[in-house]
Amino acid sequence: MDFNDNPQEAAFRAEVKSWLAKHAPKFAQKGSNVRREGEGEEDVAAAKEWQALKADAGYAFIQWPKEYGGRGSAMQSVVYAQEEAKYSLPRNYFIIGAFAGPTLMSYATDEQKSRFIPPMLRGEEVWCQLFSEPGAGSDLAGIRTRAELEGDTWVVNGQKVWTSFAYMAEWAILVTRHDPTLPKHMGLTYFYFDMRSPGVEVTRIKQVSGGSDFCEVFLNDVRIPDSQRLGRVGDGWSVCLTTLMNERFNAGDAYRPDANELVTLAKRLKIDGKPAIQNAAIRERIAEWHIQSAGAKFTKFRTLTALSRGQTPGAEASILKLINASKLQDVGAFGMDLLGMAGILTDVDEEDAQFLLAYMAAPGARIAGGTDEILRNIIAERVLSLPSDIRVDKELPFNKLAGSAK
Amino acid sequence: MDFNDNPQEAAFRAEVKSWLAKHAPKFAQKGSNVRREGEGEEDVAAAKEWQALKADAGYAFIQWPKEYGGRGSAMQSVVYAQEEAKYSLPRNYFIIGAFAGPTLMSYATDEQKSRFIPPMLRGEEVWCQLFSEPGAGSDLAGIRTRAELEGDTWVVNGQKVWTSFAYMAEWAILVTRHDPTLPKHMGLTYFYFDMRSPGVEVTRIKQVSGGSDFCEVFLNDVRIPDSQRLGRVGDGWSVCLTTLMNERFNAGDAYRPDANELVTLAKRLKIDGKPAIQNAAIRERIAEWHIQSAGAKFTKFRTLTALSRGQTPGAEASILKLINASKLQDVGAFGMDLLGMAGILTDVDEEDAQFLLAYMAAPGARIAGGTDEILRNIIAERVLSLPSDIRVDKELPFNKLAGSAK
Amino acid sequence: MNFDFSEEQKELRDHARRYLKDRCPWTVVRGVLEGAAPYSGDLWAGVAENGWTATALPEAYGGIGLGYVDLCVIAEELGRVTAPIPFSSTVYLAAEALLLSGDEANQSDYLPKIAAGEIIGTFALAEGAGALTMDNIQTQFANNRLTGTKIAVPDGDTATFAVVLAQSSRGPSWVLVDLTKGGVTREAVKTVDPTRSHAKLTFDGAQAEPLGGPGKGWELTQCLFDRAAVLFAFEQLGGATSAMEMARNYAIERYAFGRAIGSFQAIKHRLADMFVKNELARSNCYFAAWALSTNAPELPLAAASARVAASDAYHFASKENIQIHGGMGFTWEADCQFHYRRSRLLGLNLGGAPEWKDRLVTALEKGAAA
Amino acid sequence: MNFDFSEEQKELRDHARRYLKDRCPWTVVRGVLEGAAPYSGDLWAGVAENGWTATALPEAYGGIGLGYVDLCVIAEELGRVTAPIPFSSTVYLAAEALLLSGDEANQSDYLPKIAAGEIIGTFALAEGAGALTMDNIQTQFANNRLTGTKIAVPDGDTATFAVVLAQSSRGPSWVLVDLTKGGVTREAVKTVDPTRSHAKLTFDGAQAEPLGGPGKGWELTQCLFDRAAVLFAFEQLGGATSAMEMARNYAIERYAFGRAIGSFQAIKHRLADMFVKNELARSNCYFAAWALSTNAPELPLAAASARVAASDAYHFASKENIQIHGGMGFTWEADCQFHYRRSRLLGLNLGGAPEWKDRLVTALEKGAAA
Repeated sequence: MDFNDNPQEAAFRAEVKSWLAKHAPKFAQKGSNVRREGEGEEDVAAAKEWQALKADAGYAFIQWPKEYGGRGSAMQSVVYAQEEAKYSLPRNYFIIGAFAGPTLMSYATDEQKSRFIPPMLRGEEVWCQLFSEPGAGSDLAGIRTRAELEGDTWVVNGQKVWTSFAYMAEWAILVTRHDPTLPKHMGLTYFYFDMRSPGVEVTRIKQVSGGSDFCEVFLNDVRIPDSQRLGRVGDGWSVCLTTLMNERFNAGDAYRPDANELVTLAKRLKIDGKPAIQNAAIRERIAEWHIQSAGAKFTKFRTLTALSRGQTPGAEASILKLINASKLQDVGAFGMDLLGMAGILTDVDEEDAQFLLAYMAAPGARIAGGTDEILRNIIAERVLSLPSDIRVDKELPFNKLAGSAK
Repeated sequence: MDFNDNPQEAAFRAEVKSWLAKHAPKFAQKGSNVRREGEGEEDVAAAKEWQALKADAGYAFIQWPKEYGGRGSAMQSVVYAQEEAKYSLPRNYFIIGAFAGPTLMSYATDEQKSRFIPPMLRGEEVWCQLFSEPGAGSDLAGIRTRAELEGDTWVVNGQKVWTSFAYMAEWAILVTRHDPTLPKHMGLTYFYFDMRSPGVEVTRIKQVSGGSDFCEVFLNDVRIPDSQRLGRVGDGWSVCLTTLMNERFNAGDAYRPDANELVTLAKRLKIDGKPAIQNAAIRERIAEWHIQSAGAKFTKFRTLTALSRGQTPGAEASILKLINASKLQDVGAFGMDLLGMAGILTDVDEEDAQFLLAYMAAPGARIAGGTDEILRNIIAERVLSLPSDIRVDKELPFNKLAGSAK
Repeated sequence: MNFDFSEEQKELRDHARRYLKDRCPWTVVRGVLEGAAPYSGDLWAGVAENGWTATALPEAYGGIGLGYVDLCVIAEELGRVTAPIPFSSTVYLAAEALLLSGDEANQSDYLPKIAAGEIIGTFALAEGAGALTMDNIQTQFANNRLTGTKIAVPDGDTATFAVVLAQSSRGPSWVLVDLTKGGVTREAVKTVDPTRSHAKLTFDGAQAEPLGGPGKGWELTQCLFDRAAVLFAFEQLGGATSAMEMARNYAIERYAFGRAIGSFQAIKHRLADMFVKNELARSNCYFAAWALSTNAPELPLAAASARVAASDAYHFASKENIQIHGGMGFTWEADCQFHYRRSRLLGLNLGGAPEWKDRLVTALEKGAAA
Repeated sequence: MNFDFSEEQKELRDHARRYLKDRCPWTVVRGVLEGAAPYSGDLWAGVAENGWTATALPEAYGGIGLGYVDLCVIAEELGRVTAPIPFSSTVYLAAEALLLSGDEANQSDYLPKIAAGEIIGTFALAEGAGALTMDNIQTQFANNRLTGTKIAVPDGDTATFAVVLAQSSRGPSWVLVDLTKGGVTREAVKTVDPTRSHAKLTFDGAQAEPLGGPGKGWELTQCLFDRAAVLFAFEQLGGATSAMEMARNYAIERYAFGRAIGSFQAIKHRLADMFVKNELARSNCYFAAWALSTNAPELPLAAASARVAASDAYHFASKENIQIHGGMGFTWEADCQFHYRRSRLLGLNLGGAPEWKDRLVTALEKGAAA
């Protein structure tokens, strides 16, 4: 039991380190625990340049198969990510491409693949994912966006939501309902299409935290050629699962502030004239959050060990997100409590403000990418093989389901 | 807003106080927070004598209608209980009678009522309640004890469990399944019968806490005349609900140890040479449990106010039991933690031992009389009017239900 | 047993609820969140017109002769709608400070104007991160001049006067400052809840006068906070109840997997837990209202218990309300944010939960010793 | 990255699991619960025969040359079945104390017998309620005589020898006592978990010899507890995993309302929470195993983290296991009680959670300062 790379990993890490040392500093920005607002056009331009450089060196989407420009290695992808994380590089606008790519690889024609995969890899075209809807979040199969076939063209109407980077994306993957009289999971059909098509309208969604990373996308009589359908008519659900399978791969990093930031704060503050770090109540909380943080960190190491041994990781990503999001909320609120009446202030040093910012960001973290409740279901059903919830929506025609008319 | 009796309550309280002052001391025992074991025959004899005395004075089952020897007043019943609780009196073996009585009042013949109600009131006959089964606890309607009609006699076979006082009861109320081919709630029929009948076998159940207040009751070809049926054949479920409605009336008293006992302990123990009560972590826990205890106490006062104003209380009893049982477990474990390595010891002064005893008793408290999970369902459905769980067991014949064959 | 509001108080509550439903829908709160005004002038005027600012004030000073339990009733209703007005600073803090001070001249000057809703007052305590102690007060009072900085002062930007805790040669003392006069700089500051305005106050030899006796400032502040904690707790209770109702209503309306999400135990049991916390908080609040209205010796314990219970209940309800609403609940357009912001603000305005848990146990120790 | 047991260690684990499934079913544990024997003699003999008591001991003293990670593997398996044997007192405490002491004469005397499973040893610390401190040790050592009382000593009734922390003229010191000789009174005591025996030891001028240097007893005890905490944590982890599996299996088998109770979110989400706690504990334990086996400077932090995480996970799993079993789980006949009892025992044997959380943060402060 140790923390060392195996020889192949060590060699790859050395290669990556030296490549990054040469190329990354030019792109690295001043780092910050906290991202307060959106990003500008310079950031996008820099990100595209960086992605192209990575693609040329074979570091863009390392987990992709070699024939598409990757290296076919989950473990190498992790090693690269660990090393890249040591630099504060421009934001990754190409993350959706990383999931959409494998879907195209499985379902698109050779011609389509050679048209779209290379610019996806190089960041020349940004993709977005039109899945969730106002009425279908956790229950993705409940989407209502209609696709109706007219000749060899589908006419699409509906509203999508929680779409990252839609405001800048050139292309999109999309799931629609082609037949509401079929049972829920059987009436879905999947496409890719050009976001610059007539009838596409994008609005950024402002969140309580002040951020607006997500968009709403309205589709009004958007016309999509049948040749851009991925999978058969009615197979949309299983194509979705292909995309989501690739998404789950991303195990969340620990959020900050965490136990360590509370130690720093408690050393600085005083309670009744003594350093707050001597206060037993504060110490207990720090201890409780530390075992979560350390547990999460070493759980990741266990996952990496499994990857390194060629095994498939389990539900670790669900565990980590579940605990990290709630911890962020709790640590944020607790840090504010320690600051006392000053805890309400926004425009103060980042050392103090980080707790309020965490408190305001955390509700989103508990929801986006799988709510706490969905994650517990995943853990219970996939790891512990407990029975699924009673399903009342599997067999009825979609348009006869309770709530589906809303 | 005050804590005063209204004039009628004050008058009744004075009357009760003076009656108790005259009669109770003779029956009062040395009190103890903790009941470690079962009770002997002297206790039973004293309890019967005390119950008869109360019945003569109109204090036995005050909430019963006047015509049956009560006073028809929930509020007076509470006032009496408050005053009686100031004495440590022999155990109340007659509690089941208090629930069974109203069921007989609703469903029995006049002759049966005059035969059974008076001795029930006076504690001359002890009753027990044969409802739960090994396979049917929270889901009471899932019982399997069979009743089959032969001429005008029902032959009953099955196993009941969690029956208080069955080992000493003369009579029982009983719910059975007369037809397993009917849907679950429709195949039930309700009886009363003589526990001294042939084929009745009672075993006391030993619990993890060491107590054995509950019994298992095996029924082998027990013969019950059809005249002892309460309600129509197939109406057993609604007769059960009558009984349970009366049971819910009992709002649980706070369990001990609680926040106050922790204050006492923490004043006595030292941590790093200073009284443990100065330790902030201990103070936080005490504060958190105090708001629960105080909240529970004043919630009871609000319930009593509603009763006093002639209103029907809501789900308060469920709230109190839910928080008290978990608090008992948490306070027990925490007190043991404070005692440190000595916390494991059983045969020590009650001041120290009470935490271990609480820890060992608490799992039962979280289950008996409605599990935590059932109580949350009750609160959610009855108070907040949230939808019930999806039911898969309402319409199918009982013997076709998953799990019903086990 | 008579442990509930009276019929008259219930009528007052129903009236207040109807009034606020009409005059303080979420759009009014959102107007303050997104706009430049420090508070809703219309609502503040309406509240004064209703006499709510005069509820518990003595009739001699323009009060309307109701009691503190009635003020608790009002507080709960204001808390339900997260009313964006300087009510708590003016009524729970400034007016109560004047009453506690025993200073009849200042009472005669200020209380009638507060009763009439003509002025805003506040109380200034915090000077930096962490809890203030008797020994580390930096703001100095000498020769009727005040010098120093107070931060996160509620409505410090709009108040006419402030009661300020300052260090003096006689020890910690209260002083009264007219904030509209010279030597006072006020700077509005951003907080977790922009629907209630706060300011940093800098005093540079500002004219001030002693209030409540020299060297009495620390004990007076503890008394004031015990009293204010009860009224804050009722605002928190109202907020917690409203957040629970929002979540409950959404759980019934919103469908997923073909059923109302309120039929999933993960949701319904969390709502049950909210209800339990809210009911326990309510019961603690009622006891505190009784203690406040009767000046009972139990007030310190009752006030701390109400504050700890109500802070916890509101925090839980406001965060789980967003969670139950899902992604939509986290958007700027949704109204869930008002409770999420306000619960944190009220939970910190009088100092955080750790401080109040400590106060609670101090009171409990005294009780156990007695 | 290689943060897992090796193939050989996994084989050891599988072998130990099969062996204990066969030799330590619940009936064996129940035999000790209900019988007069202080431990299961058969199992203890079998464990020794397997060489488990020799796992981490040096080969020079009859050890079998495996390491501490292997001993952690064994500990987890013993914890799964709540093995009713004096393994932890003898192997994690007495043997480790001898190794830490550097006393070669006593090592040569005792370690080979421990390796062979011929004797039971223990460590005696507690003297009363609450945590012992350097200053309040009452047991006195002078002129090679020991006087005082130690309570709740694991296997104190059957051990051949004990390492005892006592006060001496040179400060707190370890001494080694032969418990079979004069001046020692042992009294078996009842505890929360009768499947592991404990005793009160009274020394009345008992012959004893210093161990590990005069005045070093306190620091040695801290080192010993860091090491033992890791091994205890693996027992707790094994217990937590087993309790979760019991609950999970019951939730699938047991039907109510026409469905497996494991299909209700109240149950399935609680099982998910158990799994999460157990996995976090497991990850902390692995780190601690690495730190123990490499004598890493991170050991104090890693050991405290593993202990706090595993104590919490086992407590949660053992109590919710009963809850998920319902009334049947609370009967004496059910096997749920073994984990409910053992989780509390292991959580207290080295001192309670508050002490260990404090140790954890002390280590964290040092790390943050470095």
